[in-house]
Amino acid sequence: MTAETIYLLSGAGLVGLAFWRLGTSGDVIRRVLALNVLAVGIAMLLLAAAQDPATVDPVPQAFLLTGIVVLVAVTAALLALGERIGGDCDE
Amino acid sequence: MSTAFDILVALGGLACAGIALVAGNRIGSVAAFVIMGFFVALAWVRLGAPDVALAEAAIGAGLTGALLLRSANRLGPVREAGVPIAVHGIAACLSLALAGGIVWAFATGTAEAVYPSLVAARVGESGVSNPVTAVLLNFRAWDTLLEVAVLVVALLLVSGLAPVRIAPAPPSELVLPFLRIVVPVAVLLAGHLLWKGATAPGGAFQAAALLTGGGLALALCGLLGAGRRTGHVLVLAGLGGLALFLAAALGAAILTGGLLDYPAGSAKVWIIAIESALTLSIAAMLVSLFLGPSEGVRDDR
Amino acid sequence: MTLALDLAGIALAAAGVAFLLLAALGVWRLPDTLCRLHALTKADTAGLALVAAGTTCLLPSAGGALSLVLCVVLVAISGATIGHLIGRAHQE
Amino acid sequence: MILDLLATAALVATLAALPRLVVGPTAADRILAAQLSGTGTVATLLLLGAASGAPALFDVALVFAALSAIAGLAFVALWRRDP
Repeated sequence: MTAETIYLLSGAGLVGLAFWRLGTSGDVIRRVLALNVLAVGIAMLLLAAAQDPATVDPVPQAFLLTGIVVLVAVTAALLALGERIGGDCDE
Repeated sequence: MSTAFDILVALGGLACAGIALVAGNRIGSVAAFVIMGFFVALAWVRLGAPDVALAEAAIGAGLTGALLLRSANRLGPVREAGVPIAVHGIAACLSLALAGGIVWAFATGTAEAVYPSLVAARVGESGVSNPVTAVLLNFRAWDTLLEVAVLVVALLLVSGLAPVRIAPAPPSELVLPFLRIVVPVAVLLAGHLLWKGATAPGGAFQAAALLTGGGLALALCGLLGAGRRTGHVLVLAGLGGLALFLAAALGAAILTGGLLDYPAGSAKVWIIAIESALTLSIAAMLVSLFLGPSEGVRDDR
Repeated sequence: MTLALDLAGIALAAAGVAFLLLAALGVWRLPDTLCRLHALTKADTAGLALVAAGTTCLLPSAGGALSLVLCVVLVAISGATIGHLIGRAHQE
Repeated sequence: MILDLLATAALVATLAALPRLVVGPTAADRILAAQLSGTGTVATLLLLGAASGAPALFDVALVFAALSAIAGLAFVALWRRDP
């Protein structure tokens, strides 16, 4: 089993886990956590797909760097919104 | 041997994600998320992406965890409406199908890797030798410009929502020696990463994430962001970075005729200048996203 | 000379990893929070210092040693401070 | 080879924090677990860096070392037992 396959499976697992929680939880912080886990899973899929021992593919890495900073901004905005509405999405 | 290492990292990441999403305890869930960041950074290192690992290390271990703790403290314990078991079952089946589909698509898909050769052919003209920095600040500098714009939008949104500013407990006297060592070292390291980013893993985002960590340490000890002026300075620094990036784009357009198409020969100077401004401005924006708006903007709720 | 240095490096790193495992065992098995804090702050810092010393012996040049020393100093001071703060928060 | 083995052992020490994270019982225990795996990760990165000869990994370890205190600081500064 190569590193590529291991991280591919694990990335898919993280995406699945995040979607299950997004579908079943009404708690703001859990949803934001699920969104973060989803982003990590997708990043892992991208990097595992670009994995090649001979060359380094800089384009997905640059995407992920941008993605990390945007994600943290979105997380901060969502949490500020969540604090404003008081923690329960289903009300 | 290294296969065992990879499997342990992957399992650790999955286990932490599971704990973070299922734990009924707020602190446990946030701590699991922080630990997941450690495993994920190790995974990035194993996948040959130390640039991403640097940013993940700084953001995942520092800012996101602190943000989640802040909100967890304000929102109180987990409040779940109690979803029927059938919904859980359906969601689990759909998620499993999705994960299986992803594995199938990635395992059977055959795509030619087009970017590595293209980037390798042109990286000499970009002014820097780290291909990731070349992509971020030369080939796809547009994306980076828009990303800074996204940060500004998030900052405006948070200011508009006017959450309560953080009020950390007064620090104990033991914290000061700690801060006197850690914060200057963080600033030095940020400079080191910024300068190194042209030739080796590192760059503006990583440096900014590290500076943010230093800023958070100060803020959490009650030494930053207490007054109205700090908030204004941080927001202005954030906006200033975007303004400078735009000015550089327009200046390059006047000189060469293409937006963000740097003059031949001096590309490195442009990139380093833009990166330095970006480092300060991204760090300032991330710290103010954590702190909330400055006193003058806040209304009483 | 190089061989002796390599052997010393591997021995130091192995001792450090053993300390880390002991710290993990302590955090896992000890009965209450303050005991666990005690196991964590000491064994952890000692383990990392030994690992860094071992790694320094294995480096091809002395240039990288500075970042290793800095690593140990940072972890030692944050471990001590956070240990103190968590202990105090727990006592209150 | 032996360095790979040591790195894996350090990773096991990192993973060993997880049971404490699940069991708790207090919030301080959980933050402690995060602190333990932070140090374990730094050690793992150092050993990986020595094994692969990539100095960039030492930088990643340094960033973790510099910021390992943030989660603990945030917990101590922001957490109130009964808000």
